[in-house]
Amino acid sequence: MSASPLALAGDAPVSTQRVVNDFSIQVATANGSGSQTANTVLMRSIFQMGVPVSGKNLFPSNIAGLPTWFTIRANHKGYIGRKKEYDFLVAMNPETAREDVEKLQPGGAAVYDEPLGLDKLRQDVVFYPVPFDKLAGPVCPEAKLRKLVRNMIYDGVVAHLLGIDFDEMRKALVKQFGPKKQKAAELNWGAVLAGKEYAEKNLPKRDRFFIEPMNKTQGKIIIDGNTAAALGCIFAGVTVLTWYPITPSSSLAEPLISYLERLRVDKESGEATFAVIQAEDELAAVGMAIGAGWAGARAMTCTSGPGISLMSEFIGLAYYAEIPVVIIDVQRVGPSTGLPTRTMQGDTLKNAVVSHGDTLHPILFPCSPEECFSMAQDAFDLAELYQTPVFVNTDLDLGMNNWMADPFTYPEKPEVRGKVLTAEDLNRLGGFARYRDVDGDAIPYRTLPGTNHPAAGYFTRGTGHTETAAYSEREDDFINNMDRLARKFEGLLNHLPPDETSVNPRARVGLLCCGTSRYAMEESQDQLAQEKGLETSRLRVRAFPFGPAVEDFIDRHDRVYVIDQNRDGQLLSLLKLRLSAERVAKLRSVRYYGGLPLDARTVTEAIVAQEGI
Amino acid sequence: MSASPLALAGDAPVSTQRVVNDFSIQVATANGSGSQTANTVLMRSIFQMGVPVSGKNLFPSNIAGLPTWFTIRANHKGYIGRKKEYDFLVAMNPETAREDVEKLQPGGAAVYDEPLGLDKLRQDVVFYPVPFDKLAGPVCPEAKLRKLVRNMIYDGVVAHLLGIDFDEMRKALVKQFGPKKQKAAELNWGAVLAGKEYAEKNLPKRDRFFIEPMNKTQGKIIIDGNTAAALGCIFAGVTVLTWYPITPSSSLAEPLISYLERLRVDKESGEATFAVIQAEDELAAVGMAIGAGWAGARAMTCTSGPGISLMSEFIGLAYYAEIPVVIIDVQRVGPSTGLPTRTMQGDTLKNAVVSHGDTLHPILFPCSPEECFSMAQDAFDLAELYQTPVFVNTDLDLGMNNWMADPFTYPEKPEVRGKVLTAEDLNRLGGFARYRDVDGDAIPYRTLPGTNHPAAGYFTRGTGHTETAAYSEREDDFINNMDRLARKFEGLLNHLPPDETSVNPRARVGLLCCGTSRYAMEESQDQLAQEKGLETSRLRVRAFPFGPAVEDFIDRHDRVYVIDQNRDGQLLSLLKLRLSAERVAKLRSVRYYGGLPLDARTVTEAIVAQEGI
Amino acid sequence: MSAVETPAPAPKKTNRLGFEIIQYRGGKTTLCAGCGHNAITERIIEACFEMDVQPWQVAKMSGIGCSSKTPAYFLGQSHGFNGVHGRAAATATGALLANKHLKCIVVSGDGDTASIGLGHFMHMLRRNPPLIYIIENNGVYGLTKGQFSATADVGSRLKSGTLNTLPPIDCCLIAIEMGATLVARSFSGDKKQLSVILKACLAHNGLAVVDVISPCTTFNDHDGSTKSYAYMKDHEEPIHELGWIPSYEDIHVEIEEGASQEVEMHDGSRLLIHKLEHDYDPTDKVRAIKYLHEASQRKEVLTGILYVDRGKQTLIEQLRLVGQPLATLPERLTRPPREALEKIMDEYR
Amino acid sequence: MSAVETPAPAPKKTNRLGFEIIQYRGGKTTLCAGCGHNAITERIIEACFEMDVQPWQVAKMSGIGCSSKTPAYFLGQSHGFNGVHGRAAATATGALLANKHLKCIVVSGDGDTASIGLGHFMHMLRRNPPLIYIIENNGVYGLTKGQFSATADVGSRLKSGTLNTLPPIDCCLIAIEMGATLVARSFSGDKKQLSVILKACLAHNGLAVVDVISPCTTFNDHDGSTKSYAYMKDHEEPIHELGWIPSYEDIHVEIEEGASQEVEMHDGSRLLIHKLEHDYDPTDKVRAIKYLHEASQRKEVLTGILYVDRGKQTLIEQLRLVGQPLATLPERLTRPPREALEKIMDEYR
Ligand SMILES: Cc1ncc(C[n+]2csc(CCOP(=O)(O)OP(=O)(O)O)c2C)c(N)n1
Ligand SMILES: Cc1ncc(C[n+]2csc(CCOP(=O)(O)OP(=O)(O)O)c2C)c(N)n1
Ligand code: SF4
Ligand code: SF4
Ligand SMILES: [Mg+2]
Ligand SMILES: [Mg+2]
Repeated sequence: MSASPLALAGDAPVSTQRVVNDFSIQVATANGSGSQTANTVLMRSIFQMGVPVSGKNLFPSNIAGLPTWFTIRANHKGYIGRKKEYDFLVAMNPETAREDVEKLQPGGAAVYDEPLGLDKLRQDVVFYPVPFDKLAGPVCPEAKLRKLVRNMIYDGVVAHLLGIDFDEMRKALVKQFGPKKQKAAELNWGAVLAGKEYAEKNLPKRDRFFIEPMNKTQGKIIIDGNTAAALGCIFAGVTVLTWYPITPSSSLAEPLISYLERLRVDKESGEATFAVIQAEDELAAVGMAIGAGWAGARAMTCTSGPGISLMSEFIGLAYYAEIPVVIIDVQRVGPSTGLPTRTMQGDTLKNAVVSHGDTLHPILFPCSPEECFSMAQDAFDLAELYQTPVFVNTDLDLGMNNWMADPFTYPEKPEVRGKVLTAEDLNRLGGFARYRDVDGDAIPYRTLPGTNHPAAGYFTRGTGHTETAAYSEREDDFINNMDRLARKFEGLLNHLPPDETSVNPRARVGLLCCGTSRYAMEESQDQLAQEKGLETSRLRVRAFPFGPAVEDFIDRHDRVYVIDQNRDGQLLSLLKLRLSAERVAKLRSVRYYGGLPLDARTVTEAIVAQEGI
Repeated sequence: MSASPLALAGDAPVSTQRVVNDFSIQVATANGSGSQTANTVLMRSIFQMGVPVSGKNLFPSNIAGLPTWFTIRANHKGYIGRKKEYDFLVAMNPETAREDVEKLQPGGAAVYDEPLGLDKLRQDVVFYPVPFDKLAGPVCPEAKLRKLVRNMIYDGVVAHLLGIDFDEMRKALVKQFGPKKQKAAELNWGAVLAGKEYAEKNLPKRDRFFIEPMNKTQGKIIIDGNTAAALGCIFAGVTVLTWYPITPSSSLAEPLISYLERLRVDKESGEATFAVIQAEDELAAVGMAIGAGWAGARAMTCTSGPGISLMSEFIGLAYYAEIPVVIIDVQRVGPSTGLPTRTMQGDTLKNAVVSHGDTLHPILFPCSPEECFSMAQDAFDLAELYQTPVFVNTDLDLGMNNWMADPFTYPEKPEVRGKVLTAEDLNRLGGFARYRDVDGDAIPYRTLPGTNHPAAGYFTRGTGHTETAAYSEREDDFINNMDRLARKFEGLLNHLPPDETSVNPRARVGLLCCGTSRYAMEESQDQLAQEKGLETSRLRVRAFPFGPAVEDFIDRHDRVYVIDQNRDGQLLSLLKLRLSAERVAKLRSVRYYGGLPLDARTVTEAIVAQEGI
Repeated sequence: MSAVETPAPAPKKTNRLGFEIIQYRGGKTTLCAGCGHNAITERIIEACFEMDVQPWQVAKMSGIGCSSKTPAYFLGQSHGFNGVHGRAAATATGALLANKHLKCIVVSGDGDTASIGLGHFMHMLRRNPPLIYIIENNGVYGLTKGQFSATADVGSRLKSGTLNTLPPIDCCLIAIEMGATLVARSFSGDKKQLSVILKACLAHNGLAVVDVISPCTTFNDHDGSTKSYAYMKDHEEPIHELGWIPSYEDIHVEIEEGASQEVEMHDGSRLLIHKLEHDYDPTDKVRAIKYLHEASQRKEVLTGILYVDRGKQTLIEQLRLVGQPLATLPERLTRPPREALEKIMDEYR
Repeated sequence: MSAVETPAPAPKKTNRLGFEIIQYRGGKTTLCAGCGHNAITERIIEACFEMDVQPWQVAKMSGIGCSSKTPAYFLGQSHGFNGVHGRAAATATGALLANKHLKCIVVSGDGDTASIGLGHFMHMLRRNPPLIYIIENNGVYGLTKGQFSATADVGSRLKSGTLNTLPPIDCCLIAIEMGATLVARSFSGDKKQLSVILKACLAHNGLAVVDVISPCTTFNDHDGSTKSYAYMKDHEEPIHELGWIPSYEDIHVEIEEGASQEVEMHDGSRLLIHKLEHDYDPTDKVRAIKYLHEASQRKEVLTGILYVDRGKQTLIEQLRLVGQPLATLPERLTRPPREALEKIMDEYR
């Protein structure tokens, strides 16, 4: 193997220019080997140097032993979507090492576990062998921990090679372990230093990649979407959480429970202002949340696709009987069990219409931790305001990966508790009709069980009913009520978060997406402009039903590409159901459904092909 | 009250012309009063006189005591859809009598239970009081049975007044009771005669309505759609039925079980060629059917909306793991429990996409007993041919009401069992790949468990898999498989029953519907032509995905009215998902969702309003 | 004189809340004449009246079925929730979480509870939510026209002659095993026993399960049925006679040594038990289970209060909920302060 | 000499079908090292090999979970069906309906069976389908990272310290009560006992339920867990020692009066039982139930064959299915003749 990158050989000539703050690091390990900590520390170190960064964890659906990849993308422009290609590899997993090296970009670099002997595989790549086991021994006398500590060694090696600031890395590491585990932190720091030293002595820099300080991350936080949503629920004042474990939504419920215990238990009495039940299944989970919502709690459940399917019947009840409940769907790849540790927007259409008969449900589509935080709050407000199930469709990419974000802002508005009549109201009014449209907004008034007034009681049912909640099989009662429900749904448009639009007045082409497709969409806009001279506008819908911005956006463009992370174009389908045929005629479809976070190149290629440019 | 119809007084002048074989009889009783038999005999008598007839039973969701109506429509032109108006009333139920009389058409007639004293309610109607209790006493010494026999008395009265042939009525009655209950039949016949005699002596004919013999029903049968579907399953060679009771699908499962016991048990050994399990819920019902389909049975379940919701998760598994199963959805009014004894096409869109993630399911839409019979067979063939769940969307109107029909024709083609490899095939081939598209039709081959060959085994899963059914989380494996499933779905177009079209070359306007909307659609065409001079064509889709006839039909017309028996225009929605925007632009919506069978007038009025004519 | 004959209460027009019994009635029943469920409805009305239940504190919960319709026929002033088939355990638990002060009365059927709802029923039992769960058990699905449910006995027959070959689910047995803290069986035709049982349930703080054999006159009251009025007349075996002394009545009762027992309920009322089956002890779980098994092998339908456990924590206690209902907590208690968010943000910086 | 020591079978390379043990293996496990489930997989492989099971007649069914993955790791030549979470009872029953000759082996987890799948599990028990239902019981949801399942004992703790306050579901108790005809409990670490139990299951014609305590090394093998290797070492109480004589071996065994018992299985094999708990009788349902209750109060985990009933009709027998699998009946047996349709049509004319 040659000694200098200038001497790299290969099919394609490889640039030898310095690449600063614009490349991807891929760490290939095995599941359960504890590499998560090392990877987070590495990512955080770059982040703390002010360089925009994103991390994607690609893990298998088992607990230990199968291949796992973590990709860190550093990008000075702030692109934080997935990039298909990676430039810098850390190859720790014998099972995938060969393929991992093969996929490395020409001109890339690979740190690898020396015994794997990968350096003969390619000529156009820089190799850095590291004898991890040998280095781990002295650092970590306890054999049991060595497997974990080994990973910290590559942090030291990589940091040295890329020029990452070791002070920042130490800070990141200390933070990661937290104040209670400082002994473990020191052990691991020893491993980092061992890696650093080994690299200093044995691995002269031969690749092109550098991290240099910037100031683009100041004040920002790093957090995963599920934790962000959990915090949103906390600050929304959630009082009842009923859930059933399922990847990737368990990691929303679990931090939520921790924060509830931390923030919502009276220090002295030990009394809780919340109730959490791990239910026996998803039917019970949503059923309890609906029971709680009916009785006035800010109630929620969180789940993923299979759970939604099981909740279908109950969701229809909540729609028809008008009961508030928040359902956070952290989407994973379906159909069926599908790829439970991969990401997809596979329930976009599904959730909007879930349950038999005529049902329609609002959905919020967060794209970032900030929106996970704010939309969780919106969801509770909307559910109680509209007395209906509200979906928050997030996904595994957003929920389980770490994202840079602005610190969340404390809610300025009070909790919206909707049209609930108290005993005093009833005294004043004399009585009420549960399903009457008093205010012309199709939203009726309700009372909570336990309201201390003889006129408070009413009977909730999933069967046909009159305005006064009496049983009815009459044609007119049924139609009137269904019409009111339809009007109520349209009313949502007044309260849903507005779509995010960026219109380029010169653009004839628009891009439209929801949720996490945002990152690929925005980066693709730049690719289209730079590579093909195609100027584009963009719109990200933030809720269903769609606001007026969508129609306006379509009207301003000749063609609008609807980006879907699913096979059947589910966002496009929803648009078809709601928009005039004239507008639908302008829509084109870009779909990806391989289970990885969407990347810009995929979007760009699809648009280039359809534009014929 | 005046003695002659000519002397009727009222706001509107009432025609006194004889009305022959073109009116509706409404019988108002209470649920559980046993009026079903009397009504069926009345309907059958008219049918046996050669007059086209239809009967609609409007019953409450309880077991006994609530108002129930049975409407018999006699129509010489053969219209057998519901008519809103009725002309001849039999008022037996004190609870509704007043309203029943008020809704009677001007110039109509009412037979009523004398103590109700209804004759002062209207001037423009002929009243016939009958002292039912007094008449019932002598006919039926057993007090317990008197409530039931009472109803037979009105048959005698009505038959006399309308000129129904008493020989035919006797035949109908004997048939109704069957050979084993001839004693009961005689008792009831006594009641008919008592009614006849009373009418002869006390009720001079003063109304305008007459039944006269015709020959339009010769060779026809009268049967309900659920029994017809059950027979379809029998002659499709169903081997496994797993179900959970729910109105209105229980009355499909129950005759199916009777026929299985009658036709599919070996007389000598008592051995059965079928298995039936009444499951503990719908999840188990469909799960067992899927297990059975996987292991090679012709397996089915039947249910209604709430059951489909509960089956959602399992249906997604069957889609993705490619397992044949037939699901008959006898639709009732949703959302939620809705109006469980009313009819709706509320699952048209829902069933097509049910389950989380990207799933798509074929649906057959029968409109008549004949199609219930034939499409049940098609469903089993398609399920095994395409290795996928197949829905048959029938509805309560079709399933639970009695319909005239042509006798069913014996299946001419053998059962289609699909691509199943036997041990001999495997010997020849050496092996197989469960999910490989060998024939270019995207349909893979399967083996059944228990196949006596070492290469037969494979592993079925709801998780990502390769062509050889091995576990895979790979992006390419997942995409390739999903693409194949999408192609397989399109292939269905080659095997689905073709749509029924009737194109009027002069028509600019088309009408499009599915299932039981057919009857109202066809009658409305005549109304539009006769009353407004609007000529129309029609298309009835018989399956989803839609065949090429739909596009062709739309292309031939300026506007196409899509008729939906649901609030959200679910058939229209499905069309929007599948058709080009240009074609969608021509679609208009006609929707009814009051729970009664659709009537022509509703369709006509909606079209007239939209056409502005 | 038997110990269980409590002094006959003077016929009263109003209860201690000043309510007449009519205020405990509901809509007119739409069930069949003679349906056992109607009798149970009457007993619920009486028990609530006599126990001075505040109607506005009651939440009536049910699934789907003839039985599940009955909450519309009692306590018309209370909130009611007739949900989906088999899932009242979930909605009722949820309602209690939102408002722990609710007096939750669940009415369910045997199909609702023991067929489709069995899983939820059992998991509810484990949690011991403080509510009353009544199963109106007729061995069939009344509302769907009389198919066997999972409580139908082996060997019982439908009118059509169809034979049930599957062993029945005994909801009381399961309830005792899985953790309910008051378990009783009764018969809709046994006015006196059912009344006392319902009162005991109302006084109990914990999950009270009552399995009431309630004949379906339309579909399951014929020969060959083991849930008919006639069958129950022959096979009901009360394990004790029950009496009731309300908490506010200060009456001393002579307890006959051995055969009788006085149990103080959570609200201070006293349940008087005069044993008919001498070795039956409703506080001994394992023995109760054994006894029930043996009785069912003898084809006896044991009725009475089969099991009581007054010591176990309720779900509400396990969750350590604050005094005020979660539903109406003010925002200041549910939304942590600004500083809390800032502190958390710092942790993620 | 103890009666249960069967003559050590000569180490054999192939079984009576001529298969080597490798033909009973499956794919490489992807479970954690040390996971109890892997040991169970091994025992299944051995038992099938030694019992001369024809792999092509086997259907392996499962739900979702680490446990439910294991059918991919044994009997690679058999058909397998890894369905949805908690519903293997349904798919397995369905498969048997289609082909009654299948040897159906269900592998499920405690979450799969006792949490989400409890209703289906219990209703399957009532039906007695002839299949083997193995519960790989670790008290947690392994695959979703270690939350408590419904079999977790009161007082057990997660690694995080979280305490379980809900009473556990004892799948064996329920199985005995609801109608399973062979019910056993074992421990993944108890090679010998588990082997004999699995053989007995393979020889049994009816529903055999085996609850195997199977420690989750990653999430539930710490102090405070009651499903850890260490806890099981201390608390396992075998009720008997078991021996096995295959049907084709004609060996006479001395039975020690009172303490030992020989049970002939449906296939003619003989199960030798040497009682350790002297008053335990696995054919007496009520006593077995009582015994289990008492043992669990003593915090003992009873293992062994807890209950056998060789007399009860299986589901297949109840349904009186024809000899040939329904799946492959020729059309002439499934489609009634033309005349049948004509006759029916006449009835509707
Ligand atoms: C999901 C679902 N499946 C089926 C039904 C149909 N259904 C209505 S009531 C009922 C059974 C009721 O039986 P039970 O609970 O015993 O009540 P009963 O009528 O006997 O009092 C069924 C199956 C339904 N409403 N929902
Ligand atoms: C409907 C549904 N809900 C939740 C899940 C998530 N899930 C996967 S495995 C599992 C629990 C498995 O626990 P157990 O059956 O005890 O198996 P173990 O992993 O412990 O062997 C859960 C909840 C799912 N796959 N499907
Ligand atoms: S059908 Fe049976 S359960 Fe239903 S109301 Fe009538 S008698 Fe009661
Ligand atoms: S997580 Fe637990 S149950 Fe799952 S494979 Fe690992 S040790 Fe076994
Ligand atoms: Mg019942
Ligand atoms: Mg487990």
